[in-house]
Amino acid sequence: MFKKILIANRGEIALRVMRTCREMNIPTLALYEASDQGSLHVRLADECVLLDAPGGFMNGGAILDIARAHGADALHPGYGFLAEHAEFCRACENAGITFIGPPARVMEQLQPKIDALERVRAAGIATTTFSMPCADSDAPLMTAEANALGYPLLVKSCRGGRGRGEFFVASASELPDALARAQQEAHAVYGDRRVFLEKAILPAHQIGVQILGDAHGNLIHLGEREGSLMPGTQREASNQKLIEETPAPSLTPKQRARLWELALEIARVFGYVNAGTIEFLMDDAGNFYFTEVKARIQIEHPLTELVTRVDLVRAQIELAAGAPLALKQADVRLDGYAMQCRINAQDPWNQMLPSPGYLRRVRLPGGPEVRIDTYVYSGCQVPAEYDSLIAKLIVWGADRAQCRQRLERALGEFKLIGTATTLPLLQRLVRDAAFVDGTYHTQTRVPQLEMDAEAPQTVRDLAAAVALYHERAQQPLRAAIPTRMLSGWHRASRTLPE
Amino acid sequence: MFKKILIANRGEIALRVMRTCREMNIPTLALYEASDQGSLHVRLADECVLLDAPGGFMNGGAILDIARAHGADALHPGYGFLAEHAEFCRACENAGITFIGPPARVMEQLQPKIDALERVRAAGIATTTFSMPCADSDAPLMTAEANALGYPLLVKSCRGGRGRGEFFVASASELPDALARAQQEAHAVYGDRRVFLEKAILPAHQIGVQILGDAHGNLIHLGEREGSLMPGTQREASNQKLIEETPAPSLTPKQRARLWELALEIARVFGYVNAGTIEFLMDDAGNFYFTEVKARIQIEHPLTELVTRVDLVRAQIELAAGAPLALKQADVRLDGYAMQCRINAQDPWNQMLPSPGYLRRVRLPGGPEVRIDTYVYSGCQVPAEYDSLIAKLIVWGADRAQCRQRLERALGEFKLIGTATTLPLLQRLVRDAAFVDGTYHTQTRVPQLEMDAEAPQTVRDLAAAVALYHERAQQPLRAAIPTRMLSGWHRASRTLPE
Amino acid sequence: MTNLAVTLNEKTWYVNVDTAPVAENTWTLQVEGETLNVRVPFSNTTAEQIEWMIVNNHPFEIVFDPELRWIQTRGRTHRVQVRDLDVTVARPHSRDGRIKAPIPGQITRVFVEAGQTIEAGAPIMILEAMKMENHLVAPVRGTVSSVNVAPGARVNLNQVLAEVQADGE
Amino acid sequence: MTNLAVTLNEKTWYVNVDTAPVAENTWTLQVEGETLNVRVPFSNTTAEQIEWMIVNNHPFEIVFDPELRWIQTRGRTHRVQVRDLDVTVARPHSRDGRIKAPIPGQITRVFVEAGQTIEAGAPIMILEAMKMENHLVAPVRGTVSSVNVAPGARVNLNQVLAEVQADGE
Repeated sequence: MFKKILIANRGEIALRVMRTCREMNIPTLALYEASDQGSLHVRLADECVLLDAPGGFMNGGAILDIARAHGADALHPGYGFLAEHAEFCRACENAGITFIGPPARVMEQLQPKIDALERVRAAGIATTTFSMPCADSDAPLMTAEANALGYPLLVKSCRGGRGRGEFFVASASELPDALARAQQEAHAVYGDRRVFLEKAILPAHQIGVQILGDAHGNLIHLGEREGSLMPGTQREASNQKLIEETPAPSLTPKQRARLWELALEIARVFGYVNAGTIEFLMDDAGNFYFTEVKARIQIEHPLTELVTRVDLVRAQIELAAGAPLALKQADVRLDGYAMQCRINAQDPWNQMLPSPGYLRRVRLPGGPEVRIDTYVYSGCQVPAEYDSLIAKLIVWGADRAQCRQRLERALGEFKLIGTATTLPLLQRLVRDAAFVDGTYHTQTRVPQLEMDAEAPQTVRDLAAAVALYHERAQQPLRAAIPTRMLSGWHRASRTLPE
Repeated sequence: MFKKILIANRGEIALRVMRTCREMNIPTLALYEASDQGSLHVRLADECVLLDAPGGFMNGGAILDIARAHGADALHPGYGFLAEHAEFCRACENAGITFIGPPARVMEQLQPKIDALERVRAAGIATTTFSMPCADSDAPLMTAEANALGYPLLVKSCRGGRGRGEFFVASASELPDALARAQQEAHAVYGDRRVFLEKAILPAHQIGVQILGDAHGNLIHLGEREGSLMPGTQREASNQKLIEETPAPSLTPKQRARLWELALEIARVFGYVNAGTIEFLMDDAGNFYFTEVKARIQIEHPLTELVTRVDLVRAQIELAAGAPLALKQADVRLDGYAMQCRINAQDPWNQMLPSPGYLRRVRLPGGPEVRIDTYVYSGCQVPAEYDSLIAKLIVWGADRAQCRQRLERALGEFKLIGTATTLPLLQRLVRDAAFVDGTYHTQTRVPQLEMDAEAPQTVRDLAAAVALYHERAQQPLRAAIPTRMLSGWHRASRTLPE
Repeated sequence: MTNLAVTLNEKTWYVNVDTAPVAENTWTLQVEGETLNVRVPFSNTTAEQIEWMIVNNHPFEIVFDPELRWIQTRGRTHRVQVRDLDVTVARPHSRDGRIKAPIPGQITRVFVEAGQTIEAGAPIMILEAMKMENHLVAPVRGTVSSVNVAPGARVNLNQVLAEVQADGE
Repeated sequence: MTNLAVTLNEKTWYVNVDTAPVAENTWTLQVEGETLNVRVPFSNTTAEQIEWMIVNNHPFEIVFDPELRWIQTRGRTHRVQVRDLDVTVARPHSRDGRIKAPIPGQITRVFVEAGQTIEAGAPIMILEAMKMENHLVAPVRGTVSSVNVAPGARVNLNQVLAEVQADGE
């Protein structure tokens, strides 16, 4: 097994990887930038190095130098950053440092997204309908391609991933601006301006199948995950999943079996090794369209861990070390239901504005079948430099109703005071009819935060509480800490013009 | 189902019950005494009532009055307090309030411990060897009984439970004092001075089998739990379990099957209904001796919940409502391994002295297969009026080695600052050879807290950290909060003469 | 005694609050004729540190918006308005035309130039932070009087990025 | 510059600490010829609030006993002793014969009477708190000079419960 694993990531996923490393007795080397020094992934590592290089976690060269200088023989990229960067993966292999993920030969097949789509199509499996790629000068060509595909459509980066550089286009008049913005963002994020068009499927279900493959030709799946609930409209850039679950509520048993089979077929097309997710869209008629392979651990991977009780990070490490799969397909038991909420430091009361700052109080839910993956704690800073995911809440239930009730119960126990978070939105969402019934899809609108009905007596009691709060707030401060001073600049986010 | 459940308990178990009630959509009514108003079980309840009666949670009459006044139609006693009080159980039944636990007719058979032992023996099942009961005046008789049983032996309350009123007697000279103390404590705790003698089995394994029975004659078991690791010597009164696990590492598969069978036989002797634990001692030769039936939810019940994924509190509620068992024996799957640590507010550096007070920082472990049951949070009070259990850490693993590694990993993430806790002792214990190998028994001594070996470089780094801490402590305080002021009187526990 | 009008879920409650506690941590309020006892933890807690209250026998974990525009409890959110009936002057609603950075971050796009007339709600610029784009829009209809930043600029909290002079001012 | 002798795991390290930080949150220390950089979070943190340090590239979450008798890190506990080499007078070790209540609680049993002679370690009384019995024992061999409480008494922290006059005093 490895002597030392460098974790080329931060926040909850760095901690997630570290936990498994500790359970495997493998020392970890953490990286941090100055604003992030108080993060748990630093405090709990065996070693930590200040990453003081331009581009930070995107600077593969600097990170490889640190790995070499500190004797790491393997590297876990987490998700985002360099996780799906084929050139970096190849550079690790050349440096003799094991990249914990698929080998470079697999990454290099998957990174050009159009090639990957074409190969799957050639294997006789339906994919989304897509155009030629487009660099800056091809704008007139793209108009023709767009007309051929028909509207609405999506502009996507040829490198893709993480929903960035992806724009929704309802009609021809929106195309030029969307192309320009997509190219600009694709360049900024991936260093590659090329984009392509994809016919939108509306409404759809977004479903991924978790697979594990070893270097000895063994390949299994561990069921699917559905992530069709998103906060905004398709036209908004921040189209992140809010709640994910397994099994996918939209599938019949027959569809589910077919989906698993398709995923394994697609993985075989690329000779896939290590953990990955084969992503599909399903339309209203129940047709599946392959969209992409996520060649990394996903944010929602704990769902699969809860229903299979397989540690996917341990599997990644073992498979990267060349071990054969520990499980056969028949050993995989999919037991019960799991749901995950993403808690982001964003203000649902104010256009989902980022809300970094000082978290005065953190109280996590507990009790049966509740799992939390987070890097925050009472008295920590949420840095403004990284994405807004601060915690994941994942629960298990014997049936979907119990699972949802448990999710609602656990959200009610969660306490985060100091920065605005998406908790109020999630609490509203888990009580929404489309979620309760499991009938949601990608076009389901997230309910607005607004007044909630309560029993009249409760409202009266709350009015009393508000009055007392108001009264106390008028009194001179008595305690030593002016909380308002500590709570950071996020408070001012309200001044955003409406 | 019930309209409202009164929870006649506090702390982590009150919260545990509340969580299931919320998942079942049953409103809860919490009780609290003034020192405990900030406890989570109060904050998260639907309703709460100040319990301002002599005896507090032992005052069944006052509690029944509150239940009636606030429309509760059921009552959950948790563990301790009134949980195994047959008269209270009968009073609930008479008041038309469902006692969530076994019915009074079962409790009344179990409460007289000697009668219960005799009935099991009469059914042809081995029990521990015991004496006649003894009230104050029977001391000379007890000496004769003791000589007949032989030393070492235990003096136990005839009402028993919770390890209270239980004293170890190594030889005849210790008997009078032990009898006096046991009677005094039994009277104080149970209102009944009677005690009896039991032949000690040394070394032994303390193993309980979880059972569930319904009112329709169905009875199943959910595997066993072993709790043989205790902090002190047998002669110490505070003989609480520190770490428990399932499956019991001391059992062969054949012994295990026999134990389960015995447990079901014993439950049938009493026509047992609801959740309960049949407790045994196993001697070195592998013989089982029945000791008692714990007619309540146990502190270590989450172990069983982790390997079976059955919510035992939900089962208690459903069974108390008269529902038939939701599971057949063949449906019960015992999957993997689970371990639980009890974290107490006691000072392992100072004779395990109680250490209530202000908890400035609480940070809970997280990640895969880690469960926490606790009532504490950053900025809470640990009241001096109740027992010292403040948190339970329970982990699951696919095999025993992974489970233990995960326990060690999770203990390392736990942070409790403000009061002394047993965390350092637990961290030491989980690395102890007898625990790692699973070869411990009731006579295994808990290792002393002392210097721990570390790599020389680590020691040097720590010396630097200590030097800097010392240097900073010399400087005038700069922050607004004088932590020492907030941290409560527990600090002074060091002045105890050695 | 303070007299307040508390509007919650579109219903207004008139509340009288005793200024001093009746017992340690306990206050008495009159809400439309009924007397309620409210327990608040630790008498030396500032309003912002209050995390829960017990109103008669009902415990509430409450998150109070520090400006009391909303409260949250038991997974539900309620809009709130409080008016002190003994104070007759309402605070003026400040609404100038300065576009300030609501968060620190980087300007990625600028859509307007000085001198241009724009509608209320028209896009002014994009500010990126936490890997997200935040669209800043015109608060009023009027004329852009200044644009102080260019794409790529790193900006601080509350930095004035542009100004719009409202029509008719 | 402060010169300290830090004894940890029975080995003594001589450490020189620069009194001022070399950079924000960063101090430099010399430990037996080697220079170590130590990062401590937030420069305005009091010693008691320090929860972690980074020594060169090694992060430590440390719980410091406020009196620096021990520290805990990574699940291990270490006994500690610190001596300031520039301070020559050691603090006297206070060890009088007064038995004070180490915690508030209730006296359940008293084993001694005034005038009785006892050995060091002999039981004096039992104090109950958190449902546990705590045995208070004689700190020195000597004569019980007073017993101030009876069984059933509720006692406060640090209340003097009894006194033992040491032999030869």
